[in-house]
Amino acid sequence: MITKVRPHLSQNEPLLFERSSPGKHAYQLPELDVPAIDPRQALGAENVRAEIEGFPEVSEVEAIRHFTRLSTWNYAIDHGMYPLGSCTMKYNPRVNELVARIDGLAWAHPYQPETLAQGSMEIMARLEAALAEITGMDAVTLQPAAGAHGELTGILMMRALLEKRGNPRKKILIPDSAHGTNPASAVIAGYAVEHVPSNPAGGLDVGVLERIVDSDVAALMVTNPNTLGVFEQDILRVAGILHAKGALLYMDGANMNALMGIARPGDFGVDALHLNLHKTFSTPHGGGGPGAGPVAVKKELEPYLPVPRLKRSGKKWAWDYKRKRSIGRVRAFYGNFGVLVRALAYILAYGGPGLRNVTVDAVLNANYLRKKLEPYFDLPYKAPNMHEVVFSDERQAKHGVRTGEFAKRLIDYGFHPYTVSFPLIVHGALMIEPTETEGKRELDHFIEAMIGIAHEVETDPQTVLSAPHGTRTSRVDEVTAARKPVLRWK
Amino acid sequence: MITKVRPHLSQNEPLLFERSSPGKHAYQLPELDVPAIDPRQALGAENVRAEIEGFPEVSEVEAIRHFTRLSTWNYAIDHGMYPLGSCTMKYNPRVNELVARIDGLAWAHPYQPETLAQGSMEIMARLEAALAEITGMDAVTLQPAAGAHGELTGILMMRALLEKRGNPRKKILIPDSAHGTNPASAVIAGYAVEHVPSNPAGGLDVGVLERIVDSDVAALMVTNPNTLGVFEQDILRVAGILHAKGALLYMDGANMNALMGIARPGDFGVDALHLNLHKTFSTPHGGGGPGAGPVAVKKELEPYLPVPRLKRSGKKWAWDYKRKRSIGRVRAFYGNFGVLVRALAYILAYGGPGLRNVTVDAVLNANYLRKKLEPYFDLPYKAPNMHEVVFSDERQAKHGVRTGEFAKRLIDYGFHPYTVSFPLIVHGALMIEPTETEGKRELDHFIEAMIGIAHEVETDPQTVLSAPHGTRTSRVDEVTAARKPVLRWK
Amino acid sequence: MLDACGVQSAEDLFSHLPSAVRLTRPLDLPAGISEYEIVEYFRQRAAENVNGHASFLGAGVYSHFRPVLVDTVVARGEFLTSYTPYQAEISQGTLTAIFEFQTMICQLTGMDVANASMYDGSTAVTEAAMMAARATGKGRILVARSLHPEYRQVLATYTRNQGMRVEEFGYLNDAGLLDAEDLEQKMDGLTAAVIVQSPNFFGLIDRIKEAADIAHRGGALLIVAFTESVSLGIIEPPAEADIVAGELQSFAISPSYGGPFAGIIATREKFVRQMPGRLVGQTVDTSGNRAFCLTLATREQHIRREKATSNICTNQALIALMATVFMTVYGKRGLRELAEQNLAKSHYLASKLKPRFCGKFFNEFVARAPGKPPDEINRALFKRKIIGGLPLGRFYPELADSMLLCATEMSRRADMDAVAEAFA
Amino acid sequence: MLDACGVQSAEDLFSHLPSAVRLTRPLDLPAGISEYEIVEYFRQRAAENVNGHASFLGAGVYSHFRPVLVDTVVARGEFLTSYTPYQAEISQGTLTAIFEFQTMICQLTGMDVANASMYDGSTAVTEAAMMAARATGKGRILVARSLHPEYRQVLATYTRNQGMRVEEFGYLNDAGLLDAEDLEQKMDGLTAAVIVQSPNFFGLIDRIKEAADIAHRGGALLIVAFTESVSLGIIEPPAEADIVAGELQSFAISPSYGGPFAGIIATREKFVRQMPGRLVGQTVDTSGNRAFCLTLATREQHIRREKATSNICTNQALIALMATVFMTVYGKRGLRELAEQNLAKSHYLASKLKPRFCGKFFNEFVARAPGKPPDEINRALFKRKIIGGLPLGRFYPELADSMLLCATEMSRRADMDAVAEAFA
Ligand SMILES: Cc1ncc(COP(=O)(O)O)c(C=O)c1O
Ligand SMILES: Cc1ncc(COP(=O)(O)O)c(C=O)c1O
Repeated sequence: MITKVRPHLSQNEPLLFERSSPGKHAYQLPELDVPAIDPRQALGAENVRAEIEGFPEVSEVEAIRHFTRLSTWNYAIDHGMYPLGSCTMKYNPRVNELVARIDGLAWAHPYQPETLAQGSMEIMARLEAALAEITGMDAVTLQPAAGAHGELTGILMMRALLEKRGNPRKKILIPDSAHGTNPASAVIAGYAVEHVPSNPAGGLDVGVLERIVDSDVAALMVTNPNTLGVFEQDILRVAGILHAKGALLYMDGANMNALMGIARPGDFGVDALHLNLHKTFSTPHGGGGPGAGPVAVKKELEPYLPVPRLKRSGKKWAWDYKRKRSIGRVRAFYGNFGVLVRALAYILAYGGPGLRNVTVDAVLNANYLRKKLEPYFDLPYKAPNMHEVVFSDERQAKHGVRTGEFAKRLIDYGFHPYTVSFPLIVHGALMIEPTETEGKRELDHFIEAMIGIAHEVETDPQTVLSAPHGTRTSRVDEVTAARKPVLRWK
Repeated sequence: MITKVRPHLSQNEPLLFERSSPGKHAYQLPELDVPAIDPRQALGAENVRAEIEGFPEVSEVEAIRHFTRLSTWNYAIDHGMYPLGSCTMKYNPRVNELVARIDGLAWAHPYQPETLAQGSMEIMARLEAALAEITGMDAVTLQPAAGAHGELTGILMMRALLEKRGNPRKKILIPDSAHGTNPASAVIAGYAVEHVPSNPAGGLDVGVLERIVDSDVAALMVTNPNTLGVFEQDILRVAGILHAKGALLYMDGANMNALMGIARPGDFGVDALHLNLHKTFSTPHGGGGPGAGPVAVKKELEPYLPVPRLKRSGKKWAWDYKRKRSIGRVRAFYGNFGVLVRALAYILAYGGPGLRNVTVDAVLNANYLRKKLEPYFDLPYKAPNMHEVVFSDERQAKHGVRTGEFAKRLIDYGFHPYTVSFPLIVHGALMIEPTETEGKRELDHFIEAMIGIAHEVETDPQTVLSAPHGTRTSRVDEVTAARKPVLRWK
Repeated sequence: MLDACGVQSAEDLFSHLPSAVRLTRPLDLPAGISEYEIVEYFRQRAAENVNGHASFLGAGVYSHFRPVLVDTVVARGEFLTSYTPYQAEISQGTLTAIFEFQTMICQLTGMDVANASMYDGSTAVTEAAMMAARATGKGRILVARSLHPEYRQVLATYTRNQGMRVEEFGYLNDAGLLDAEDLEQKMDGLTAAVIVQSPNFFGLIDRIKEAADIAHRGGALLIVAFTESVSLGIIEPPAEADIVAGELQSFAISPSYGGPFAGIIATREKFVRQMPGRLVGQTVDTSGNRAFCLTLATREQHIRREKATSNICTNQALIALMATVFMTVYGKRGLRELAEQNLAKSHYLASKLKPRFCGKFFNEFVARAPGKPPDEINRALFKRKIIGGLPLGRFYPELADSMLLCATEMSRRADMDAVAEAFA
Repeated sequence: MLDACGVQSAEDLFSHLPSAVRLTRPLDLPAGISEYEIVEYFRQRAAENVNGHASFLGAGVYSHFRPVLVDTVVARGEFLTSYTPYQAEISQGTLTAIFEFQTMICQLTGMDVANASMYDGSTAVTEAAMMAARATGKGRILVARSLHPEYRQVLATYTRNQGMRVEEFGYLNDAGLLDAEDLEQKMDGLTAAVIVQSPNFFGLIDRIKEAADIAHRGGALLIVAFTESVSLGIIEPPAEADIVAGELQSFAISPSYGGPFAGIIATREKFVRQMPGRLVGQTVDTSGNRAFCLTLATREQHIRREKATSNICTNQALIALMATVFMTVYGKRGLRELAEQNLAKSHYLASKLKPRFCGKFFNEFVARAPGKPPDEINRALFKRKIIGGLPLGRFYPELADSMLLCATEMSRRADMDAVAEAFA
């Protein structure tokens, strides 16, 4: 029985372009306090455009209704559990939104003189220090805009270090369970990618690793806990193997929510890692971004960090651009500052003990789900799990229901689905990450839903296969979308 | 065919008390910077309460989800047209919300010294002046918190004036089409109420009035345009009749949206009127309030305005408490200041010409609806209408469908219903006020819906009678609610 | 649209108005300005107010932290831009929240029922008096001088023409609590209600039980008023009251120069049909699902007109929602802790001054400095970016040498020390 | 829950971790603080920045009015707290808005397709260069020195290890526009793309047509970059470009010390499969209703991994939504009027100074005052609560005597007059 949701009316809404009527507008500008000027004269007639064909023309109330109506078609963390594995969909505290909008911060121009930006710089310095402490690393750059951006930054630094040592080497090792950004980032840094098969327990195969790490290997990119939610037990040996061969250990820190206050990458041999502030540190996903992907490194890599670096000069902060060995910039200005503000607010709110509790609760929640769901779903890897758990659809597939279809039925039960079909090493994966945000009640609802659907799969697979039934938009035809792409309104 | 809405899933949510678990909380206080103190000692043990039984205990994410989920069960202006007659449900500009929250305004304490509150006082002075100009009156008090509160204030002032003239008199005349607050307010001011029947055109019957106005009559409370949306054509004669007999003319200004820049109560004989800033001047209704009900008066009534009054003293504003003839206070402090800020913001945004356009558009919209709907609905009063139009359900009633049921079916078509069963002089009223906010597209949708339902009434009345069908909550049993009142959770 | 209306121009829609009533000139108001200019205008006005000072003003309006969630919730268009929930099927959000609000007010006050809000504390107390008059069929009201002075003024304005008589009784010069003897003496069989505030205007926990005894013995109802709702987190609820009426501004409502706030009336079950204002009740829908709706509307003006229990229509719904969110965020434990912090702060401050009265107080108290008039102290404080207390001479000539000081969880120790210095 | 997990305490859930990796001390971070203290902390930091000054800084980050609706929309939890819209059936709000965004970017730029956002303008331009390299199978990039210097730095960082070669071509000393001769000379058959910014870093409308001619003749693509998106309201879109890449910060995104902003890439239909980043496409659901979903994912890293067109995953969706709301609020007429106001302001300011270059400019231009170094001028302005322009010596040694000044609709005449005085 579905007890978590009921159908209710939601407003339809055409596209802005369909809603437009000539002459409508939602803006008013102050009167000009200087003489108006003829654009054709100022710019040259050939440089002045005709009106923007098709651009919207709506009133203010039409605009607010348009976006309000659209918004009601979305599911969100504010509606309920969002158990997307690997995405760490936790609650986004609203005070963070408030502080990021304080005038003196929101209106700070990146080129205002350093003496006039000390508050912003202090915020960044404090965040750098906090992240260094949490990860056990020596230095942090806040410049990267997201996790993938951080990966690239990290690998570029490693390359620079290896170059400095005489040879950038040729390849990056990446476990077959890794996120797609890892290989994609490695390639931009000029490396070939070699995939490393996982061992039967789902972890790094140290034996294999020992064999393949040679002087061509620049680094291994490991995710820890890995994408099965399993802590890499042999991580110290792994680091040892790499370091012995002059290679480096990069960690994808997307799963840092499992480790805060428990274990620090800097203490288990990691040379560089990125964090996803939009996962572990609660900054909102916003329908896909923005995020921030700071990179924390060991001392040896510090000279290679992107410019500029924060530097203490007397009692003031300054930007240091004169860093010969730096890999350069990975983006304009200093990073997604507004996101950094939110992440620091989160760290301040929880503090050291609080962050550890976050991790403990996240791991407890994931283990609770695992225990409750294990009787109903195939668990291909049985190692103790940390913050997430990955089942396979093996049992359900026997009834013709695959993970993707099962996921759609979860929508009818009032939940956002788990992550589907990732990691690739699990055939038909159901990757579930509850985060610490969820209380027992919401978890129990979720368990009920999962079990309920598992039962439906056996008794009434058709209902599951044709889900969702309760949404204003039924199953979306993604195949047609890709075959005949319509990417804009015309 | 219903084209405006589609069903979509909405989250269920228990009451806070059902959601609570011991120990959960969503707050954190700063650490005390003074010694803690034993309450039993400070207050006496007998004055210290036991824990608040049943009070909520939820986490921050549970709190935000609770209210977010609840909110999704509401219809709102931000979702679509809200054609409640007499309520003037217009768009609430969001800049008004922003300015009302500016720290220096939002944190101003009513007792902070006048020299430290000049900004707040200037805002009030400017609003008073603007409302005086819009209404054509001589002085304005901003103290009343809502329309009914303004009515009481106005009638109390009239009483004080009449007392001063020697006789407060006994009764207030109120047309049978008037809003319920009018008689209720008159009674608190110590008057008997005499209802005046409307003439067949729905207006004031001057003949009757001439007959019944005598030296017992303190005032007439007229709504203009009246609740049929009809301008009182004889208003000047009406004022003349009253004034000739030493009585006064009070106007319920709830329908001022029909008159801005077109006609001013001060110019047609009104001695006092209230305005509903939450109607004409766009401050949000917020699910029932807050509002503000300023009262504008002619010079003669000015001495009776509530204390304190704004007074210019040198270059500063001051509060004048020494007004012998004042009726006193009608509430603590100076009024719903935050609402006043929003109303002034609205007036500044539109300016003189803009407010007139508001009225013209509001009247045009109402006339458009009337013309389009007249073929399908009985229009008991045919006089030209201003900002709203009132049909009766006579034709639909023949098929067993009354206005209240018809209204419920509108919900299925994606609209908030019109005002049901008011004014009382129309049997089975459908009172429709579109306001200037609505564009032709939304109006046409509404017309389509009304006609569609009118058709259903003839072909399939059962569907109408059992509406709404698309909402998460079907028809609510109001009878049981009143018969066995359950007014709190236990 | 003009075509459909059969007119050439929208102006024609006004052609039926008598020309004598028409405004023949434009309104004398400047042209509209842009959003940016509006914000600038109000920013400038805000700058003309005091900004960034510490303040020890209370006296009915208190400075408390406002949890961010409060504005987050009320900013949602679904709450902000909806009307009174007459159409229950598309208003369950508002209705459910009000039902929760009513419940929490009952839990806080110890009453059986609470309404959906009144304009503010002053009108709530006044309407409570009118309600008592209806319930008892009597017209005399005995009100404590330690009820907020502006509340007493409102009571006077409202009751003046309703055949009601309001008389005041005093407070004890030493304790600041109600003068039971004076009350006892003034009590008579025509008295509909006794009104007492607790904590009273001087911040003191007043003698509710004694007032109740006296009132009830005389056949009158006891109305207990409050202006500082945070006190309900720690102070024994007025179980002996027949009606509780008060102000919720302390529950996350910004001072906003005096409004909008939210008043409430709570009472015993037996008086529910005498209550003013809206009530939400629980019921079911046709599918049997729990649902809520406005109820007992036969008390209200839109049904009963001149026989209604009150003229109130628009109330303070959104403010009540803010209070609801506040109560939810703090919850059982938090409201207590908040009250305890207020207690600690005010007692820290008081320990450095000389409270004028010996009664027990919550977060406000009266103080004086021999030889230093309140205005002088406040002037000295203002130089240190502090707004002092409220000089009481304005409301109580006999206390012209005193001021009312309030300390809340927002008061900083350093500022309190500065106040102590100014008094020294 | 512990019981269900078969553990005594949650700590046991970590007992399988090798003890050598365990952190055996608490994190060296202070205990958590309250919401109120958090707000205070950031208020204090904000106060350490400059506040309330007029500013003539542009150079890639512009001060424009931010319509209130923008924050109203993005504050809605439904947009703020949702993930990437992979599950289309419960993400139609985000998907529809992105589809509208893509459309408006196409309308503005004159391109056929636009993606759902890149990190910022600098990475968008860089990814455009990589995209051109893929599309042409060549590795050389010719970039104008008048492209934002920090964008050029990012381009250098990204391309260094991909077998790409970046070379710069100059600008004309008098006009400030691209030096077509220099470009022509450097052009060769190995060149994948020519990158030109317009308005260029000096604020000048650059010679897109000439650049296109040269690029296309050499078999290279033309990438047109922009940093000031408001200019698109009035300036002829770069129809000759093969790829347009830029920054939308001007569309209601606060400067926020440099981010988060939103970059975009728009291009011709034929290059769509080479595009980086997410794309939303139109389709239908099983009931035949129009619906939207993420599409052409085979370009992306989660499907193609090391063969993807980019490593980008998380993008700047909410910022793109802000830009979408901005474009909706201003609309066809408003964006034009806004651009005209910028034009009027910058030309008013320029009329009082001596622009260094003779090219046509939008809302920025380079100026110098003989004998007065930029820093001296800025120091004088700061005394008048004005932040002057960006001294250019840092990026262009040959322009060490000049600064880049930006005037927008927010610039007040009086402040511009003050700048003129400081230059005089
Ligand atoms: C394990 C892992 N690595 C890397 C990433 C990429 O991070 P981002 O999306 O911030 O670029 C993700 C995000 O989904 C992830 O889950
Ligand atoms: C005609 C009329 N008069 C008076 C009122 C009462 O105003 P308020 O609700 O602001 O007290 C209303 C409000 O509904 C009304 O429509």
